[in-house]
Amino acid sequence: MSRNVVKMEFMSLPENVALARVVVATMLAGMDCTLSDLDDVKVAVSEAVSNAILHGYQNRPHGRVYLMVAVDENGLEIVVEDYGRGIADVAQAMTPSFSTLPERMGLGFAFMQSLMDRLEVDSQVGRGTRVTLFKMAPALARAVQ
Amino acid sequence: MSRNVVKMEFMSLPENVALARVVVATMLAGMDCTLSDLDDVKVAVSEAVSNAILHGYQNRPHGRVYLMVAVDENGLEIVVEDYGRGIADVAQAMTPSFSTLPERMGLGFAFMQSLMDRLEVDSQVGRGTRVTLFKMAPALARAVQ
Amino acid sequence: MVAAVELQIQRFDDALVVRLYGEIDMGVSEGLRRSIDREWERQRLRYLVLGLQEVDFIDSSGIGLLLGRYKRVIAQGGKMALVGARPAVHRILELSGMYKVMPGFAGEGEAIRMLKGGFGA
Amino acid sequence: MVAAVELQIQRFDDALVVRLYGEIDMGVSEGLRRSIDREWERQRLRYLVLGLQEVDFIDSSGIGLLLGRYKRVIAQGGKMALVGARPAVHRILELSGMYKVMPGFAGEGEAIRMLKGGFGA
Ligand SMILES: Nc1ncnc2c1ncn2[C@@H]1O[C@H](COP(=O)(O)OP(=O)(O)O)[C@@H](O)[C@H]1O
Ligand SMILES: Nc1ncnc2c1ncn2[C@@H]1O[C@H](COP(=O)(O)OP(=O)(O)O)[C@@H](O)[C@H]1O
Repeated sequence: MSRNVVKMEFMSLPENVALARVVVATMLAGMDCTLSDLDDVKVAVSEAVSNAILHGYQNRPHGRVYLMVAVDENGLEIVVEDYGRGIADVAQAMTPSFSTLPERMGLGFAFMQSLMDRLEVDSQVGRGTRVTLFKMAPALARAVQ
Repeated sequence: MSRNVVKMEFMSLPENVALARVVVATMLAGMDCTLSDLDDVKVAVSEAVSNAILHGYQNRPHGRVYLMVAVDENGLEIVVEDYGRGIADVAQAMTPSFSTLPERMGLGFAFMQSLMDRLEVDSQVGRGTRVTLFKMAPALARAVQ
Repeated sequence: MVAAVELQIQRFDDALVVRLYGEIDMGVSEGLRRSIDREWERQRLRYLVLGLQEVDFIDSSGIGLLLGRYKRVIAQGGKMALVGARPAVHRILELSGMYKVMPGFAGEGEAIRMLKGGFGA
Repeated sequence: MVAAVELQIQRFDDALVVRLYGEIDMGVSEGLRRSIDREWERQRLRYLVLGLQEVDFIDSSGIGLLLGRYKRVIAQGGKMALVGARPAVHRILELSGMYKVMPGFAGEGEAIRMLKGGFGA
């Protein structure tokens, strides 16, 4: 499977969560990728982009969200970045069911963690947040198991 | 209809032509847009991106293609840019059935011209090409007619 | 990115069946919340059955929508169930522990019968 | 971005019917060209009918694919027709003047009968 890299920048609008999913799904359509892997990745990217909009930019539409998707024979890497409010305590934020918003359930990071093979979060208060997600190519994943 | 702006950068790979279409189609799905308008725009963006890959970068995969899509109440603007070989004589290039490749038919610019409401081409030899496409929002288009 | 049909609503005796469509994420969940709550308040029934047969994606915003409706229904002494989740959606419902909170059934008829029969108290 | 089924091929006497699927652009046209030409050379028939019933997008790269096949078939003394283009595809075929070069029919049977009957000489 050949290498492809796509970078995107979009406004922090709720409808762009679906756009991010569509881009990742389209890029994966050419890959040797199970349907269930594809479903996993769609949820993970959805969570990361939703967080950038909802938490990073507190639902204001004029923030900029950056998405990078790279596929190659090793797998799929996704980076979601915002220049929003940032996270004070990343370890706490990543704890399942922790959320700073009363109506949310703190499932976002938990989903990213269980649906992807790697999750990294870099954040600085007042500067922004970068979430890196990685999913191994199915052939590699099979070899590892 | 609210404003949305998406910028993308991708490798000059043939499969990314479909990706560009999917992004534009997804952004238009929320718009008050006829199915036939959507089909027109998909063809136009497909031609512009194909040209960037095929002519701009002469089918080499390591070029970078830039796509900007902006929708608002006035309509849809699409900019496709490459930093490839450029066009010596833009007027000649835009003449229907003119092509510098024997197996091509010179239909690309003709399609963009007839399917969109505006087409602008800026190019410099050795620097690259920028194609700007515009389609009026249906409500405006109706008012004009 | 707004689907033409967002939901479909049908009443069976004291059960309100709401069928959802497409992809449930933060882009649509607020609109869905309003539509479902409006209908639930208007009809004032005992059972809420959410039909997920035509839902092909859900994420944590969608889970939040389901849980929010559940809390509301329960607070009013009602009961709620989920129906017909496809594999991709089912997996996320499992992962989120949603089935520990409310029951999931294969069909709407079965869901209504079970709720009425006292299941999911 | 490569669909599982790219084309389907069927022979009716001296006609080769090739049904295409999905979106025909520069990402897939080279692969389609090779498959169609391989089959056409192997079978060595008189008529080539391209079924576009399941094609939902075509651009100038796709038009190039059709015209290239047409030239090849004609050069060998054969005939070619297009079948079943949907509105979006039909529009692009019209715009490109493709129907001035080769005929387009609603159904495969009709296309084969017309070609055999001397149409599209
Ligand atoms: N991009 C971000 N910018 C700022 N804060 C974030 C970001 N992503 C996550 N957070 C913080 O981490 C917490 C946990 O996130 P998550 O697990 O996705 O749950 P939820 O979205 O339900 O709150 C959020 O409540 C928020 O405080
Ligand atoms: N992005 C580009 N970079 C360099 N040359 C281009 C570009 N786009 C178009 N051209 C030139 O303009 C000509 C006409 O383009 P077009 O009408 O799309 O027809 P075709 O792609 O069939 O050649 C091309 O043959 C090429 O020489």
